[in-house]
Amino acid sequence: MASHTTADGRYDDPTGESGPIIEMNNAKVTYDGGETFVLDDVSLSVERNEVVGVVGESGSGKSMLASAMLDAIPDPGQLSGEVLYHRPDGTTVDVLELSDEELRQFRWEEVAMVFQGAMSSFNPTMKIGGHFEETLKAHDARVPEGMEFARELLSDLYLDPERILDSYPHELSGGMTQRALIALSLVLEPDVLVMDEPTAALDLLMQRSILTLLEELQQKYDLTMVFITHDLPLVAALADRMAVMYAFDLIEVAPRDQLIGNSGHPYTRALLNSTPNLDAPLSEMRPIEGQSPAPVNVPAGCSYAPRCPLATDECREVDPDFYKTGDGHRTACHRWEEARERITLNFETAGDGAGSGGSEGGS
Amino acid sequence: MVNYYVRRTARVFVTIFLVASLTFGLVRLLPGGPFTLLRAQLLRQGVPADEVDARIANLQNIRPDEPLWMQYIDYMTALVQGNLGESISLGEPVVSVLARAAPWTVFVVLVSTILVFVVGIFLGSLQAYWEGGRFDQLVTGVSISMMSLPFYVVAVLLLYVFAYQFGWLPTAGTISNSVDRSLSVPFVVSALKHSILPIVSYTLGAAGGQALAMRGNSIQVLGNDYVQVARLRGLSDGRIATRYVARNAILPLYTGFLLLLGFRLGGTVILEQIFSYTGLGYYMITALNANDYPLMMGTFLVITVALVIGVYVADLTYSRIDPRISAGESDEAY
Amino acid sequence: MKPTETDSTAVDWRGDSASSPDVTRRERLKETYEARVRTPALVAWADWRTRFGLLIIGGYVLMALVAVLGLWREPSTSQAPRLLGPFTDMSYPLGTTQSGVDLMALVIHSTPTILILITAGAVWATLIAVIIGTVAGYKGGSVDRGLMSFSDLVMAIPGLPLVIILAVTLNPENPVVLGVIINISYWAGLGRSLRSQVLTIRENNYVEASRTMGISTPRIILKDIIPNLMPYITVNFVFAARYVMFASVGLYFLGVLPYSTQNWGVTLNFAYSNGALFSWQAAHWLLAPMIAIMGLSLGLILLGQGLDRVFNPRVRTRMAGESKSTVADDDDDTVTEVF
Amino acid sequence: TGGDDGSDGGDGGDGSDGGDGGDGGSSGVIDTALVGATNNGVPSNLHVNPMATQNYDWIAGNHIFERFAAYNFSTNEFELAGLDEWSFEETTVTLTLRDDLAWDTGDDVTAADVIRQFRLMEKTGATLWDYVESVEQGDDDKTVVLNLSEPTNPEIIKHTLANGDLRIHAYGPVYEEFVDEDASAVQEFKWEEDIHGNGPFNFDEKRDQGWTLTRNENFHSADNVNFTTYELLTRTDNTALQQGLLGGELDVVTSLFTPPTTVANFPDRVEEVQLPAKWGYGALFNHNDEHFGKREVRQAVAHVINRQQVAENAGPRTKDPAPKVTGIAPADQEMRLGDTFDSFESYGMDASQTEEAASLLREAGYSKSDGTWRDGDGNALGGEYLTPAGWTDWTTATNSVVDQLNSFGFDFEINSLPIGDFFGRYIESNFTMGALYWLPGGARSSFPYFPLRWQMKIPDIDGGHGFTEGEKTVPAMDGSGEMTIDPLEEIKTVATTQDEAAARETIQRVAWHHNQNIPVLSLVGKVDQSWLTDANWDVVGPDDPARGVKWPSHWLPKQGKLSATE
Amino acid sequence: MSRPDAFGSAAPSGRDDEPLVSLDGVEVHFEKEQGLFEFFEEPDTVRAVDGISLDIEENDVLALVGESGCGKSTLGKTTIGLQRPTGGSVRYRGQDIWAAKDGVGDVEIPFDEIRSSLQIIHQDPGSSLNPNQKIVEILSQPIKLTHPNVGLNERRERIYSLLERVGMNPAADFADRYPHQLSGGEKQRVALSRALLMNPDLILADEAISALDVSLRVEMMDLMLDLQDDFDTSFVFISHDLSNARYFAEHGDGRVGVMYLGEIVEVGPAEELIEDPGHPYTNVLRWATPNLALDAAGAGEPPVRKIDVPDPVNPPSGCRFHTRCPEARDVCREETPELRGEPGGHQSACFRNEPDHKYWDSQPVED
Ligand SMILES: Nc1ncnc2c1ncn2[C@@H]1O[C@H](COP(=O)(O)OP(=O)(O)OP(=O)(O)O)[C@@H](O)[C@H]1O
Ligand SMILES: Nc1ncnc2c1ncn2[C@@H]1O[C@H](COP(=O)(O)OP(=O)(O)OP(=O)(O)O)[C@@H](O)[C@H]1O
Ligand SMILES: [Mg+2]
Ligand SMILES: [Mg+2]
Ligand code: NI
Repeated sequence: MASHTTADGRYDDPTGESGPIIEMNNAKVTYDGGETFVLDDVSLSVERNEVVGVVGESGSGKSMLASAMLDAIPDPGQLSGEVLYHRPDGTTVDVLELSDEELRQFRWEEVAMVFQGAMSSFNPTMKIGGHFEETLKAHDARVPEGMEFARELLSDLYLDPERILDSYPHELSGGMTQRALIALSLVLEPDVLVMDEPTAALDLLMQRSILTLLEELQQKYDLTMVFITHDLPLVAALADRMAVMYAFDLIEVAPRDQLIGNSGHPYTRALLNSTPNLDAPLSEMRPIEGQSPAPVNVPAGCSYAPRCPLATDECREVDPDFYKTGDGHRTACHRWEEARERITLNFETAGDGAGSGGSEGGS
Repeated sequence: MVNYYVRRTARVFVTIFLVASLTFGLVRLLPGGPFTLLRAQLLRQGVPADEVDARIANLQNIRPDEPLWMQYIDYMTALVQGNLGESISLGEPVVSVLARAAPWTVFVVLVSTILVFVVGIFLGSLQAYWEGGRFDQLVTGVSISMMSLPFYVVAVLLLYVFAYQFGWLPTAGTISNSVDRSLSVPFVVSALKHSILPIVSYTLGAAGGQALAMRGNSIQVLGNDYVQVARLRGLSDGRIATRYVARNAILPLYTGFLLLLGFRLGGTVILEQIFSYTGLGYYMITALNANDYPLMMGTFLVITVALVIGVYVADLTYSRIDPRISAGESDEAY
Repeated sequence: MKPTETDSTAVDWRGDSASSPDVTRRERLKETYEARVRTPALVAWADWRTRFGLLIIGGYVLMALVAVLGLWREPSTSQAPRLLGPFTDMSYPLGTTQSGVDLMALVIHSTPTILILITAGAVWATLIAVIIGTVAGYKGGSVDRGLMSFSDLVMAIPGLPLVIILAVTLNPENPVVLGVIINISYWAGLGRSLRSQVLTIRENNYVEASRTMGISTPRIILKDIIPNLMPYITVNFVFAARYVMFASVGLYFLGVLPYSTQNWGVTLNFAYSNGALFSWQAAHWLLAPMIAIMGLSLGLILLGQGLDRVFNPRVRTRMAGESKSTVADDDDDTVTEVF
Repeated sequence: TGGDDGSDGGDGGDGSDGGDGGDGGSSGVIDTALVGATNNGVPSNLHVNPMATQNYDWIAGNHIFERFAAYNFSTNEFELAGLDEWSFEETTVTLTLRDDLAWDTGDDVTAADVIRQFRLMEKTGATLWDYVESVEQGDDDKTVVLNLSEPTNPEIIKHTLANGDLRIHAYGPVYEEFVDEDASAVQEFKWEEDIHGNGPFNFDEKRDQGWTLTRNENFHSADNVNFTTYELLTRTDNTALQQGLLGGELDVVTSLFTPPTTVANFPDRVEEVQLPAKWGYGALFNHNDEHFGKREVRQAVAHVINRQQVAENAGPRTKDPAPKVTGIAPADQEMRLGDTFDSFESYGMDASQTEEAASLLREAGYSKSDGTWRDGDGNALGGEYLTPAGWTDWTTATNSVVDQLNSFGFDFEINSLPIGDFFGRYIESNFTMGALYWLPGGARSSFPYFPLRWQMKIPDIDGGHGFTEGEKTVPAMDGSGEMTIDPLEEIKTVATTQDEAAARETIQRVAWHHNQNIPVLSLVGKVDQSWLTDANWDVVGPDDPARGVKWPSHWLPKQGKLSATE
Repeated sequence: MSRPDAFGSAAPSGRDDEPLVSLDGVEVHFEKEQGLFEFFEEPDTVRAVDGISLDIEENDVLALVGESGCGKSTLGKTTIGLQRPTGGSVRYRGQDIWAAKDGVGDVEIPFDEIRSSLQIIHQDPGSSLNPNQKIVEILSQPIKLTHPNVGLNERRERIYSLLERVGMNPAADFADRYPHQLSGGEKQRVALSRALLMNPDLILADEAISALDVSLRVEMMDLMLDLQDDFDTSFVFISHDLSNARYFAEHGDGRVGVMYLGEIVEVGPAEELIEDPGHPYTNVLRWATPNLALDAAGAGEPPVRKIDVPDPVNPPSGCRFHTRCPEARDVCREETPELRGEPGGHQSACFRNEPDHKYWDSQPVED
């Protein structure tokens, strides 16, 4: 794949500021001495102050993508490629080139990350408050001010700051811990927050509530957010732009409405169709057949080809590059046009209706 | 939390009570009667058999004619009053013998156990840190070899080399003869010198075991999310190693403390014999050889009490290092 | 609406009638062999620790066989020149003692007893621990409280002193009884930690599923719970065995345990008190039993270190080459021993 | 030959003269300590009341208290110590204390002190009172007269008085109060404070690690002692003591078994003094046992055992096989048995006489099947063979004995028991066979009256071996026909006879009975090893007869024959 | 009543007119562990299920929704006789389950039969299969229990055909695997097969699809519904996702029940309940259910006053939802609304459904 840093149609940032804050170019993660690719030549740029939602099924490499942004691939993984971070002052660093100490500073101060397992992200033998303090100390921040800010963050997240800070992780419910972790990730006022399935362990109501809170936080603190989940509808509410991962690579990147209403990749469309939806006619929900490939034997050609109803020989042989399929909309499918036509979406879209909305008899 | 403490404290007493009852039962189980050796001695001295019998009846504070429950009550009342009977072979209240002996045992066990933990934790963490490296392999090898040597073999060898061959350290006893038994510098120095070999031989193998355990735990902890998050948060390696990895890897070891303490207190029976270290274990064997049952039961009881108290302290402090502590009791299930 | 096709099934899975025997007894045997013998053996063999451990212990079993089959002379006083050095006369390879006993014979003929002893002790300790731990953990409630109070009590009794008292009381000579006595209270700690693991295991839904199917409690414990504990149980079995050996040899060495035939501990004691520590002439007398003890315990430790993998189905399938699952290898050493 | 009164007394005088002569050279007292060690136990648990049942530290006592007399194993004669003279008439014995025998307070040791002691000994049932009827003061306050109940063999009285454990100790201020009390009072008394003696050393203090004794200036031969301190350390086991000698930490060890390999490693400065123990490893039968109660079986056992081999296995340098199986100490046998020695059955001292044993067993109705001897009902001949745990050389001997017996076809299994249980089983007669010393030990044992009688009664185990009193029939001594003898009654006459020849013959007859009937099987005699060092000490040469008194480390210093080098 | 049972086991006895399972005032209270010295304190009680009455008919579907910890699983397990209720009764075809278990009274249906008639599929496919057993072994278990006489080969035969039936082809290959060699969806199918092999009347699907990938969920639900049709099995389907509940209830011709803090606050046919929620909490669930319809996306403020659920140890007085209910008024603090509406139809427990309730005169709750 060619480099997409400039070729990508740049998404018009709604907040006015422009220019990417993180650019990931040809990121590759390998394990087993290069035998297994768990991130296969991924390129993605994140604009300042936008929310990018990354979706994909379990094991598709979402967490790897998130870790790659902070150069924090779990051992013994090997990350190659380029991760550029554009500071607000205009300078640019390649995260992968940073020294250990620079990296230590970079992480959490500029880009912070929230994991799925909030419970397991806290040291069970340390109070929540301790986590805040040590983080502040580690980054030479002034503790009293920092803690003041932490309290503010916690209140923003509908938590009682004093009680939370004085609790051990196990004394809090899952939702509280998750929110505390979000507060912790923001305590150094980073510019970018990468969230790897931060709400997957919570129940829906809590997930949605937290998402609402995140939205407020994002606006209040001018955050750039990368939000990773396998739950497409969940992130749809928050994201400005969405990216779909399949088999260790991005297959479609588009503004949220575009992606939902007018996606070009058969996988995205199938995913949308299989999503339970309160408003969709029940008869239209259907599963995606087949299984996604394991990292050791990714098929040649388009990795979705084995499951794709539209697959042709070309698909099976040539790995599709991104096609520009709309304004800021890229799709890695040779047959994206056909897909829009032949795979109908089973719900009413309120978007621009670029897709063929009608519901013809499916397969 | 208060309740937990109260409950835990109550359990100490219940346990001691039960063990005391057990010793009562055991005294009655022991064969040959407690006075055979004394009898043999008296007879050898030419005391006529009748008189021997009369004398022994005199000495015997157990009154075998009473119903068992009366004996039991007598025994328990005496116990509560701190009376463990009179040692047959030493002709001295058991309590005073034990009062002399117990501090030495406690000292050796405590110091060596602490060392076991400190050394084990230190080595184990380093091993985990350099997992798979030279150091790790070396220490693992050494640990395994140390573990396969029984401590008494180590003791005999150390004794041979350092006390007998080089004469650097004393061969026996708790303190040297020329030192006053009062807290003074020479006393402490002498006590330390005498305890080095017992402590070292009692530490080496067990420390190897603890190091391996610590290594395993640390590796496990290193795989936890919170360690990775801590790294991302930019914490220093030192802090992660101590506050995150070590702290959490120690927890399982701490639970094992209870078992360890039991085994170690018990093991002094052998250890003290080798070094003629006049602690509880030493007297236990002395009593055993002399069929001195009151002393034997006394040492047994005191070792048990030491263990119970040790575990008690460990349990109470455990809640300090592991905030998640719960009484650990399960709900009615199936 | 039925999106899944339904009519492709040839055999009615609910019917009583269908039968087409395509699994023969032989195949089944073979399969059992594969699953229960070959694969575990392969897994075990793949780890150098297990390999060495097994080799060493195999050596001891061989020695025991030699003793039992009478392939080496019985140890007896005056059967050879006194205090012969090792390897000087190859009919007495390890040399002889002060009273002219062939040390090789002593070492060899002590082996069966010590093996029986440690097996008995280890079996006893693990069996009781497994029973008490699993029942307490699985049943919970008052059963649990009762059993755990009991094991707490037992844990509060220092092992060796109790052993000494019991040994004097019962004067056991049968190695099985002696092994059991030495480990009379060893199970308590093991039982407790097994219980806490059972508490987690029983939360697994498949346990509940088994319950829902009406499977009996013993069977659930046997099939659903114990297999998960196997790595831990084996490791501790090995450690329990080592403890029996150390304790018994130690007590024999002290001269506390009654004995009738010579064994390593008694030999060690004789050698020690006959000045073998001080003279090169007699050093082999001390070294022979020492090395025998160390070798066996080394074998046991290595085995214990390596064995836990045998029971991990993930490792097992990987070794059997059936799948290429990419699960991370979790071969953390769990060492929970003390003595 | 057996000493008579006169010569003994003379020897005693000579001995002390010699001591006086020896001290001519010593002028200054050197501030140094003679370091000895024991494995008797921890001093804080011990005391110095020799009359107590338990925990009397005899080694400390030996230094603190002077004895009446001593038996010299090199000369086989008595030497006087605290006594100036002893004389024996028909029914009286007169003891004269040394004029200069004094307590360490400076006060004289008087007849009253000795009488007090004898009175207390009467209470506690000491052996002396088996012969003595009353005790009174003699002509002056240094003479004591013992009135005997009947004429008694002086040899017996001498041995009783020269017994190493008998010390002049009844210090008035301490012991007076016990005179009017029950025996148990003095037997339970632990003398730990206000200790005063009359021996070469004073009690200074005792601790866990040892005793400290200091030179007693008031000792009668204080001039012989030229060093200030005697340290008596504690060690748990023989190994530690041996190491003490090896490493130069210890100057003397009173008595310590040391295997030959270790002896070979001792440096030159360490000197071994070998003394007969008159004690040794034997085998005890339960005469109440169905099988071992039979004389043939006991004899068969005696035939099977190769005593020489047992001795060599258990300790080649320190064990002597008994030439004949009888109740007389190995070294004394030839002398005591005289011409009859050769007619005694040896049962094969250095051989397993399996032929004889087999035919004896067959005679007694046993037969061998599956390699094991069995009775008519098929029960194997054997059982448990008791041995005391922790007595290592004994365990080795037991191993040898049991190996020999089993390879002949007995079926024995060793059962090692803690000492208490071990004796317990004997006292309760709950055993088949086992190890037990076959001589009571001590100098007394050199006079056959004691061991021969002892073997039939064995007070140590309350006669638990079940040897019955009364007449026994054994083959006649001259080899033709049988003879009937009541051995217990006969041996008693030795005590009362003054006729040496009669005593001699009686001893031979009883010894013959023992040889034939085997109340206890004598196997090996032990040699006591006592240790001296000469690096910092002047010690008399090996030829000096003074080394023949037990124990050299106790006896030599006060003779001036072990002194600090200047 | 007799359903076709090709296994030939005796048709369940019991009266025909009785519902399959009926719950009457069921309460499940968990008491927290009592210490030695806590006699004098009131024990802490978690009121996991508090007074629920419910009937489940033959071939019925009940989809339970609600927040985490509201007692769905506990209610479900009580329904299938896995959890002993602390109050009220659970009946299987008229036979009190726990009476049968304890052997009290007239036991018409033996407990063993009840036990095998009520089965479960769990949420977590990972933990619902014994990792040490191969799939065949896992699936042999129920056949051995229900049909002890069936031979080894026939057992395999049946297992294979069922595996194929649930879409695991080739069956023989899958049967020989260990659970960790299966994907989540496949594991869940095995769990379903295991339940089916017991030939149950009712299957509790406790969040049986929540852990699956979105794309698999529909497939799994379809499979279950399919089998329900085939074998007349009733389902209690637990989910926290209203849209899944809707899908399942609608297809299975059943009801959706909404639970809040141990109580059922609304129950009724899916479509009705979603279109016209009778309880504010149902509204909240609706809001929380992700929706791709873009106008609904980013729906803004949640319709609750507080995010966090109250402590089930001390549930709020009156209407339990009043602490979070945006519509709550003072009266809600004191009075407890009852479940109203036609039984078997759409019922809900909120004062707002009663036009002349004093609620309407009450003051809105102030925080
Ligand atoms: N240490 C490792 N060694 C080898 N492969 C790994 C390792 N860690 C993860 N993988 C593989 O990398 C792939 C991507 O993993 P990743 O965690 O990014 O998936 P994900 O999309 O985050 O899935 P989920 O939704 O389950 O979190 C998976 O197929 C996984 O098996
Ligand atoms: N065995 C138990 N002992 C004590 N409390 C319990 C037990 N089981 C459940 N609870 C409590 O009962 C309440 C209801 O639990 P339940 O598992 O039924 O909730 P749920 O609705 O299934 O939640 P989720 O959606 O998280 O599965 C919870 O507060 C829980 O903590
Ligand atoms: Mg992930
Ligand atoms: Mg649940
Ligand atoms: Ni490209």
